[in-house]
Amino acid sequence: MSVVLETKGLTKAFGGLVAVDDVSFQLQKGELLALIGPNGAGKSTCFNMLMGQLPPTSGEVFLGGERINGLSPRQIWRRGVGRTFQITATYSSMTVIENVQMALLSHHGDVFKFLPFAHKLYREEAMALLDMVGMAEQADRHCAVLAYGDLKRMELSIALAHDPQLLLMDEPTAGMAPKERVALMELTARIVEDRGVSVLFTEHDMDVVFAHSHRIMVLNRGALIAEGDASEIRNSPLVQEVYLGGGTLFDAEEDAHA
Amino acid sequence: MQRKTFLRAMIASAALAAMPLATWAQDTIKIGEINHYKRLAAFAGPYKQGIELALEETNAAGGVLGKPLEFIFRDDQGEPGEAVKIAEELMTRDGAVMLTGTILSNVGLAISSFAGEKGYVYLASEPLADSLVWGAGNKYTFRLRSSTFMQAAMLAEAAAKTDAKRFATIAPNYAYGKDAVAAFKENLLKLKPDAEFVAEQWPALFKIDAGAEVQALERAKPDAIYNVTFGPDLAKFVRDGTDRGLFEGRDVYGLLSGEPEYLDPLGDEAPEGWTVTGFPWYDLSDGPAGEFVAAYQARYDDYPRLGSIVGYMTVQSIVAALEKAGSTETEAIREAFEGLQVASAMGGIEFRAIDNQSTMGAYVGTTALQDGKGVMINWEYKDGANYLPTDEEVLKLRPAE
Amino acid sequence: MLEVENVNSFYGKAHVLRDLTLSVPHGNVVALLGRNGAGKTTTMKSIMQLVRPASGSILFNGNSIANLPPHKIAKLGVGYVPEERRIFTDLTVSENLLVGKQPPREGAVTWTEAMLFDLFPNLAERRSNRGKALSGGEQQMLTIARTLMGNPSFILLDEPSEGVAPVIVEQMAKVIQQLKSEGLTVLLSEQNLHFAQAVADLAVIIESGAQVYSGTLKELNAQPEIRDAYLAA
Amino acid sequence: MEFFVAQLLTGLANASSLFLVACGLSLIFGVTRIVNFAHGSLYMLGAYIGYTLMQNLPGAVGFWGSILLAGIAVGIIGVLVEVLVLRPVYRAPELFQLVATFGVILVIQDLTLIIWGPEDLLGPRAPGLRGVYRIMGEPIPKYDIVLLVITPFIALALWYLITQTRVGVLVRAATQDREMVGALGVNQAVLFTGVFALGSALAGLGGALQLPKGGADLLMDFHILAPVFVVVVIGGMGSLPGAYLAAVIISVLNVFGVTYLPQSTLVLMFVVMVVVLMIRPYGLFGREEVAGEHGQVGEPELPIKPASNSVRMIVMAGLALLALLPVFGSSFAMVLTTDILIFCLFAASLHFLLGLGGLVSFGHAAYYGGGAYIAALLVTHANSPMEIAFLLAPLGAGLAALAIGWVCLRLTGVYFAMLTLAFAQLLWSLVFQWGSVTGGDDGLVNIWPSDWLNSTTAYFYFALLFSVGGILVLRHVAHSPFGYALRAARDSKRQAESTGINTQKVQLLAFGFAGFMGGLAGTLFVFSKGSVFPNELEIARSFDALIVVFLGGVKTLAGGVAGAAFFKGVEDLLTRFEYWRLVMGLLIIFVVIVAPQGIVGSIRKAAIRLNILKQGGQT
Repeated sequence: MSVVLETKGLTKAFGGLVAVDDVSFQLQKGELLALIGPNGAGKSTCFNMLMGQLPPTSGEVFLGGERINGLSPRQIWRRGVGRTFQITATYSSMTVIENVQMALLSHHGDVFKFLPFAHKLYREEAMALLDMVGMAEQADRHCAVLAYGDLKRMELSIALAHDPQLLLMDEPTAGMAPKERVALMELTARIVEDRGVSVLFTEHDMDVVFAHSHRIMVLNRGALIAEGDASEIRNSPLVQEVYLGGGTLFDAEEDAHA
Repeated sequence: MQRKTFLRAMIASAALAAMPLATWAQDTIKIGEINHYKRLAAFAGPYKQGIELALEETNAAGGVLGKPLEFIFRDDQGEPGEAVKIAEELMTRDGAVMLTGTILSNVGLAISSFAGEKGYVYLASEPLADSLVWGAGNKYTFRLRSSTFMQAAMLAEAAAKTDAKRFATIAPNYAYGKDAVAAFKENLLKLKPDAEFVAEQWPALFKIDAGAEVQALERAKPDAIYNVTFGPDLAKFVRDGTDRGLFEGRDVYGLLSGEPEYLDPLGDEAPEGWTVTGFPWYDLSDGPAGEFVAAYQARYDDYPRLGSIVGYMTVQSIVAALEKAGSTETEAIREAFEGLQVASAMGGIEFRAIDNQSTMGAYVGTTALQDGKGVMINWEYKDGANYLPTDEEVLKLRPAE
Repeated sequence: MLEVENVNSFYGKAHVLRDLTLSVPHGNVVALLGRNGAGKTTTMKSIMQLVRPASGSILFNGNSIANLPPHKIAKLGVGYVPEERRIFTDLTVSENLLVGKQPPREGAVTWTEAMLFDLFPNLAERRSNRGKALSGGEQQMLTIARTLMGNPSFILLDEPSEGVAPVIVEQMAKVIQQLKSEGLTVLLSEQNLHFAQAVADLAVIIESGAQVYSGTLKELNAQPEIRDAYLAA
Repeated sequence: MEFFVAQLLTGLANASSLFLVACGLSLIFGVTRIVNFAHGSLYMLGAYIGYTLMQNLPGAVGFWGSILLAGIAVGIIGVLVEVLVLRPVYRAPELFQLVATFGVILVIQDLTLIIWGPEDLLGPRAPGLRGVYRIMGEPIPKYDIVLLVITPFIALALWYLITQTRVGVLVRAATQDREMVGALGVNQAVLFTGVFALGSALAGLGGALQLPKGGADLLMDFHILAPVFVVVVIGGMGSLPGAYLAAVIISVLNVFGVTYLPQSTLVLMFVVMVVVLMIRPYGLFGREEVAGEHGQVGEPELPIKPASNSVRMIVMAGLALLALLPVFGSSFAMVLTTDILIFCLFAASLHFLLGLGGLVSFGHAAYYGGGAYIAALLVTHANSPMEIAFLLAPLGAGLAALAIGWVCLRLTGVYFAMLTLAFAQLLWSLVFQWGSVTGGDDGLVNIWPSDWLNSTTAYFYFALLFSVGGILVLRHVAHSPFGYALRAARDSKRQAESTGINTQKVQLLAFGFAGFMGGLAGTLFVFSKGSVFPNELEIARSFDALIVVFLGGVKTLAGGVAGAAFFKGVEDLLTRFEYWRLVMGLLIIFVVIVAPQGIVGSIRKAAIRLNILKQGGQT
């Protein structure tokens, strides 16, 4: 297995507050890696540094062996990183397929064209992507009227538009019903398998985390405090104390959704 | 306004806009009058009353060329672009034979340029800008009122007679203000080459910061001050200047400051001892001017402002031109205006053939307080003909045709 | 205590609540369950009149509250804890509480700042911090505390566990149990069935804006087919 | 030193009214999110009402009582405005309310004229405060001293109210999330009305307090507007200490400017504003505007589609009819239509920015007037033929837009809007004051087309070709990848940036493109009128375009053009009547209230409701 994403000593300080403290990890090709931790632990800051929204105070990020810190989100995206947002970010004035077409237009370098009709370009490619997430039938609906779960799936298809090698998903199932969460993560897992994409995601729903991640990292007060598979994490007293609690509020059995 | 009338008018004008060239029965001679009736109501109101008074008199006496004279008054909101549109409408749809009006110089210049291009006669009644008949002049544009240059020259003449050496100026920071200062300087230095200009203040028009301006002028310690501010700016300047003692022991020259339009709002705070151009209607009882004042007061139960007499003289000039032309054809009217002699309310004036400027003069006097109101005393009527540049200079100023 | 009958609500052109009927008995915690987009948040907002129902009746303690402005409903003793927290980030914790403050109400606990700081000890240390300096869990606590300052007899709690760490969710469950023991009635919308089971007595399931199940949580647990049918994706 | 102190005191005294008016505006904006353009009108009313009261109430008690009563009276007028005009439109799309406040300006202008007449009124002196105090030997008017002593107390009282009382806490909470405040049991309608009343009363107080230093006239409303906006923006929208500090800075700077740079009087404050916003994008004490945080996003826009064949046929038929105008219409009908067409292009270019880009430019006249001036300058100074001027002027306007956009696009929301306004004002002041080149307010005249075009009919066809052509190009670009990217940047900058779209570049280019089209409209204008004056660059011109775009419907492709045609036509009719502003103002308010989505948007909505139009797409 090859390493897709690697961070070394990633640190971010805001004034005197160290939001992310010396975080180092590796993500293998085809791996689904979960990043969990209490609110304010630094998960979003970490994500923003990986995606280029924030420059790290120190430390490095490597994508496929190349250093990418200091690059803008656009440049990182061009190198094959897709992302989805905790709160969906969609073009609410467009149809579903136009949302995907927009990403394809950018991917093919057509943004600054004035002559063609945009809605005619890359329609088939967009349709194939929507089909993959089961949204083909809704392609021509106005995306503002979609149910939240459908928006999330649409966002996933946008993130896949440039055939990325790495997907960063910030709370991909937030705001979804339990079974929808399972369906979305199953879909994600299938895509990981089919396309060999690697996924790093944050999540609060422990059912989702334990059922779908290959590996789990726990962040607390900016620092990684644990790393391992589901049972290692579940049984770590430290993780229980700072994050999981008594375990009464998620499925206790390991095979709940397996 | 009644709703029905309003609706009917809307429908009517909508229908009109689409109608082919209007072919009204020409039973009156129509003059298109464009002005800023709303934006400058305090000035345009008396002006319009002056026109209406003259019209009534003219038509009572049988009209012009055997037909009644009629003015079509249109408001341009002070927008030059709008004025040009209205000018076209007046000439092509409403059947006006010539155009007149405007107080603001920029609107006057816009109409003038348009009139020159389209070949419409335009009598600029009130705008003061010098360039109207010189730098931007054309053969279709005539001006009645004595321009900035002429009035500034009259004050410069008065200033040259004193011992004052150090002069300070304050003028609104726009074309009129700049012209007025330049003309004063030019004329003063001609008469008194050792005069010095120690401070020039340029408050933004109607946004004067009077306290600061007065402080800045005081700091320059001038012997005399030349003031071009008017309207609310003048009021603030006078008030702050009086409070802070700026005018004590100094000669002050005020362009237009003696016009009732500007002096009256000051009430008992009107400055005393300023040398100004203005309109001392209260002292006018003899001659054509006296007749005008009497007729105006009888007609309106109000006293005339300077605008009133300008409006009155506008009609007088147009009537004279039409009669001389003997026709309402544009070229005939234009030719009639060139060198036209008018026996006006201010006496005989002439529209000079060389630059289309009339020789209308101005009253120059000293301000004083009488019964809690500012008035002009010791005034004198100065004939505009004596304050115009020579023919040679005019030819240099005017674009070749 | 609360009776919602045949309520229809629209969001823009979308028909969200369809003849929705549900009731919340006095002193109970009722869990409002349903998949995402089923209309849970719209139900909460319709009760609060933040979304104006097109038809139907909403009775609170026997009086109609449909068509009252939100502030009058709040004054009747209905507290609303919105889904997205919506604390005033520029105000300090104390000031946030002050916004929620209402005069004492008969038959309800009269909360003071001190009592709330006892209930949420984390907030006490941060009383003069601005809202934006709080962590997600603290913000969630603050929304609840702020609503309690109005001395409500009834609270609408919209998905309090969403996006919050499991430890905090556990704390929240304890708080709700405590509030219930003090006589407060709660309508709780939830996605997290575990959480609902930990705190609620009764459950109402809605689907496409209409009620499809109503009963105790125990009964619901005994009917996995209903759970799977309506809480599945 | 003495002189310095005297100037400082003068500046502080001048800051008084400015601060009162500005903090009223700031309060209102903070809570209601309404950019109240009518605030200057309330200030003017304060002056007029105060004047009338002072005429009737004698003595010092009467004088100060009059000022207080004027404030209260204007506060009550504010309540009327809020309840009758603004309350019905709080739910309308963002910034739509400002159009309603513009209607209020027009109504108040005419009502004031009807009640008080056209004469300027000289403010009465404060009893017992005539004359000066000598401070370090320099004379300072007594009233100035009183003002500069009173103002900090008023500022402190307001500060206490806002920071230390529950009402203040509620106001600040409502600034952030008014719906939530309502849900917590606070009657937000009362809170809004109260804040509006307080803000209005402060404006009225400001108007009455300045009476002894000036008076009341009909131009006061617009004259105070620009400095007040500058103060509020520099201080930070919604911040009281900011408003005070900024009012002092601007006033004191102005006093020193008068002494050391006497010609700078118009430009100075805008330069200060640009500099402050470059360094602190949200003003000295402002906080960042987060889009959508106030629950005011409005309904999402519908997807767009190119016009269907039937619509194209209708448009073609309409154009053919227009092309036949010289056959059946009068010469004036052509002139009027030319005016309307040019204005439509101007509005369409703004609509492109505003509608598709979500970039609210308050200073679009900069490019329209800029284009007109570039053409006129080329003709006047370079003797260039019309054809060359026609080519270069829009390009120049486009370049100017690129430069201005490059600076402004660092900001967002209201601050962006205000910075565009500041640049337009800078350009205006430059043109106004650089008389030797631009002719100042005497403008540039004799800018006529070449002979082959110099007839009403020929120019009509020329304007028809270029304005309709420009509008069609704008529309086509909306459907192109670039237009889509522009909408993408508006809908979700986050998503666009993380899918490789350089939103900054897209928006900048859109700014330049809209500037180019605005410049084209301006160029068409200057050759149709033969002259250009600084008023083509004024705030009022920018607002003209802004208003028709909003009234036409921001969220519809046809909104800009339809609004422009409708209102330019109505204006031509209305200006024939004496109190046309009153009628126009009421018409604007009426449209805002009954058609909150704009004319086109509301017609479309009605059509959808009546099933004439299929839902889900717009053409």
